[in-house]
Amino acid sequence: MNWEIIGIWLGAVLTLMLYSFLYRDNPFYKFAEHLFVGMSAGYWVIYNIFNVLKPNFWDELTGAGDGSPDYFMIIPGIFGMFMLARLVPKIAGLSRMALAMIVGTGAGLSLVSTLQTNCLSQIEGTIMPLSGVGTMGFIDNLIVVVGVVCGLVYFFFSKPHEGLTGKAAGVGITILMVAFGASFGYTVMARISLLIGQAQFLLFDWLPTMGIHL
Amino acid sequence: MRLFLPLVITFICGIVMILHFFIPHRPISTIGDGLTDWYMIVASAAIFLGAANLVQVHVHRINTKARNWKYSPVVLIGFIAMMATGLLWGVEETLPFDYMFQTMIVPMGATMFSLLAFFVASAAFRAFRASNWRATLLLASAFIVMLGRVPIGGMIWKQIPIISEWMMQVPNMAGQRAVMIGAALGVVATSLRMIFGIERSYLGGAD
Amino acid sequence: MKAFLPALLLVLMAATASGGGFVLTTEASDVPDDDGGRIGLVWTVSPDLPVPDSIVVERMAPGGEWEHVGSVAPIDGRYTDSELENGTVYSYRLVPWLQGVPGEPGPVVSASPAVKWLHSGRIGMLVITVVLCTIILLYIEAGKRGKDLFVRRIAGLNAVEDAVGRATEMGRPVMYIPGIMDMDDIQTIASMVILGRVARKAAEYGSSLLVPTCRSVVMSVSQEVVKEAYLQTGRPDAFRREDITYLTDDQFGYAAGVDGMMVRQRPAAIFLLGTFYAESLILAETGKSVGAIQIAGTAMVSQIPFFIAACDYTLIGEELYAASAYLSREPRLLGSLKGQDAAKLVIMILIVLGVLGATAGHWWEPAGRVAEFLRFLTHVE
Amino acid sequence: MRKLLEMLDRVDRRVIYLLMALSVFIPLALRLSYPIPVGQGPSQDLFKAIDSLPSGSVVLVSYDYDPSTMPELQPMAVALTQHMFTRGHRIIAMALWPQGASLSQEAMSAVGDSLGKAQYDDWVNLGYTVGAGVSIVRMGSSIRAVFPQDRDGFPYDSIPLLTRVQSLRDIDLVISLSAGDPGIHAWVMMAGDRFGLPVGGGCTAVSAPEFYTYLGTGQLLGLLGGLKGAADYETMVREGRGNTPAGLATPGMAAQSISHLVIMAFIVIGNISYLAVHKRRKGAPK
Repeated sequence: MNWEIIGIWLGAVLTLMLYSFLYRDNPFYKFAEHLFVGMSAGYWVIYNIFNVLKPNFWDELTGAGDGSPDYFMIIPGIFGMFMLARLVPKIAGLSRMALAMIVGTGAGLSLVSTLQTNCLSQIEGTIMPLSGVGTMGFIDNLIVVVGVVCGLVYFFFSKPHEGLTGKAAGVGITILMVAFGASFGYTVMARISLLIGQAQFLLFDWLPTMGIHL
Repeated sequence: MRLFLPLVITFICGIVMILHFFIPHRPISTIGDGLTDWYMIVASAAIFLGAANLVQVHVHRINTKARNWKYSPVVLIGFIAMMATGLLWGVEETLPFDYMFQTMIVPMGATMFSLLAFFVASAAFRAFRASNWRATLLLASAFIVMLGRVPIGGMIWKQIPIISEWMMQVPNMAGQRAVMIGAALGVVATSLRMIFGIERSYLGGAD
Repeated sequence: MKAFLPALLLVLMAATASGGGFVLTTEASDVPDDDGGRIGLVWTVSPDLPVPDSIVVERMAPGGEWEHVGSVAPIDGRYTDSELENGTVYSYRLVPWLQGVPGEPGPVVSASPAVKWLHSGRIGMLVITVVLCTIILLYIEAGKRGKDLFVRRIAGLNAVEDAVGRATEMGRPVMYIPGIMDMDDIQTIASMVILGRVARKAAEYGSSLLVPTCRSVVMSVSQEVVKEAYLQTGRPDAFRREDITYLTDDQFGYAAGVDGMMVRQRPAAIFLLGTFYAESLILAETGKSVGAIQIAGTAMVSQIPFFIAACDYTLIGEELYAASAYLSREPRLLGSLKGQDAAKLVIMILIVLGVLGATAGHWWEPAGRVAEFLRFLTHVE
Repeated sequence: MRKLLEMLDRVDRRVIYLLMALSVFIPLALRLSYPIPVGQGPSQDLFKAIDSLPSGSVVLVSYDYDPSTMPELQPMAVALTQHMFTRGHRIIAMALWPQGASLSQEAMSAVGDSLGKAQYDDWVNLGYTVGAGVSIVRMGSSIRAVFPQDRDGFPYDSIPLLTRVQSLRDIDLVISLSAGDPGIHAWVMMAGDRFGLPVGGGCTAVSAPEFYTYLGTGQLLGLLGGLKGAADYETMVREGRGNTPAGLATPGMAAQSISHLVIMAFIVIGNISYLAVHKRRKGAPK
């Protein structure tokens, strides 16, 4: 038995089953779709056990890692159990505790990190001179500065878009449209790349197993 | 009252993480580190919750003979097969778990994603309309970038890749940055509301 | 014999190098802005001598003898010693080893670890954080006290009611997709607020509401939110928990699942509000193909073009957050939105002042200093 | 003519799907290829950054993607690994996405074997961690706390490569190969801005545009955007090294060219037929 060829066929058949959705929704697609959902869930659980739960929780708690049990680990253990309490309707309310911890930690962390990375650093990067940078530099910097400021005006909600505010917001949305266009152009490429990847698999891995070499 | 304790937990965790950024001194540093250790474990419990839910949902579907219930065993079989091979033999290369990952999950995942190429084509034909001058602008800038990213663009006109890169680095960056700053303030405000217990929807039910 | 050669080599190393042995200079210093107990060592090595196998870091024990604290690859050029006593002076030297034989130690250096109460590179940010947070909290407080707060019209939001109404007329369900991220994601939270409003409308009109979720926690929260909405409209009997389902954490498994649901159940109105990635186009395109009115909103810039293309209304970026305030008319949310606007104004002023300063600084130096100061204020380490 | 346009307006989407498929399959099957000119740009910045690190540097590569975006990101992973190994760097791989843990193993062991690099001395695969940004912050004080063992269960302390690597401060460069979130955002925020590490990245073409803001401020020192970025990098790695095997991304670029043209044609035709039909409907009496 050649496991490699079986593997290629497995992959190719599943690929074609999923592509059949393009014709219309059908049992083959549904089969593959459901199989995919189940298998990926299984993968996640296994990796979670082996890569997170065992080393970071169980080994720490029992001291299997470095020999000294860390009894504080009981606390996240309990919170983890709280999280699972959702499965039992009677005590489902306990999961709020676990959720509160996750959300609180996440909120605190993202408040400072987002402010630093996506706000202050961006302001710092936008404070640039319009003089002494040459003609091209002047145009570039001017577009960036005007674009950022007017874009922010567009996202200003306390004032109706009239008069000067409206004009600035208009400039803002224009720059945003150019950015979205660039983003779209870039994205199209991403999507096609993925199809190319699968096409290569079918053409250069699968067809040769049937003796067809392109 | 049922929300009091969760709100206190949110507040403490949030404040600790903020202080952790500014104050490198103990005990903030040790508490912050401890909290991040715990976070990983509680967050991973959520994955189990997800899996348990999945099983629950599909068993329920089979029991009630809900629509399309015949596919639910497929989900369960896929799930159990991955679980069993992983638990029995481990996840190292060339073992059954890895084999199933490479030969089944990889192609299925890639195919699911590559369907996007077709949807993009369809959207290009049906949805991307130059209905006003702004949409036209969106399309024009998309065209330039699309051409600039492939070898054929440079073959048509040498300047296209350069213009395309300029578009990315100047107007695109300005637009992206405006959105980014605005969104960052949204994050700051929402985080604040959560930490101070003003925003409670994530605990289910406003008050 | 085997040990002889390397020993000879090391002797040669010591003899030929003008500045001593393999390690030319060493510097020890406190690791800045940490919780103390750490000393960083950096060194330079002789470019002329053969590279030894490793460099052993030695620290002087209280008794005066050298003890081994770690060994590193010679090329690394730095080492951090940790778990030290703050305020105590520690001395170090580096010894190159070649095939089990030590060479001539580098110079002896000393430093003492210190602890900081405040990270020195983050003071500017601390000031700005406090200012911005105070502004936002003050506005929220003002909102709570019932101050009337204006919010400009947001296109797309007025369509929510029509969309739900249309679904009812057609006898088809409404589908609400809260994105694929978890409950700790801000956009998901904003989405939950909007879900509450949509659920209320659905309850009023009596149309069924499907909420497929990608995260189990989001599922539970959605159930609570929708249940609450049905309770508030006085129709708790119409709430169907099984319509709010968890599909899978996997992005494309989820997209495939939702796609299937769309094709089979043919919703007449679809809301896509939250954090979306590549699945946005699949969802929006399939939604369009089943003829649903689609209202989308996300702060994920890369997905916005697709929503603009395939949906009837799109909330761009921050408009999603604003939507939750606008729809609920909840004073605290409105206040928060006002606070954000004020913060935005501060930022715009910072940028404009900075740019003017930097530009004028070319001719008039004090103006340049204003820009410098603003850059310093917004710079974080 | 108008009839034709109306027909086009109602054309079955499956026809469009078929044309799309042909525009990809045919150039691939015919093995069309165009030379890839590598200009100045974020790809080259990343290449230079890695090239200028002293030999023996420790680079952390985070595999923040899964099979669905492999066609774009796996070629980057392979080309980057080849480049880093030939420059004598050591690689620590990890993953913020569960499935990334298997993909990294595949890339590293294949390239490592062919270049004679040993696991645990020259590279190590730490595997997956949950918690994303929170975990990265923890790694800032201790990597061991997040990964007490590697993917295959070897204790952290027993791995030679990791003996001197305690926290992120001991890493010389971070590269995140990112298909979304968590990914480059988290690394720039936590590792880059918070701990001052240089961060580079490779991402799907979808997310590339927003990272230009980080490139503009220097928060990101280089970026490979999509298949084009991967092909650029492969070209640069191959330059001057004739014996390096052909990359995975380069052959796809011809198909990419053709299908881009087809998509543009779709947009143009779609708009013409829409305008024609739309105008007529507008004029028609109700």
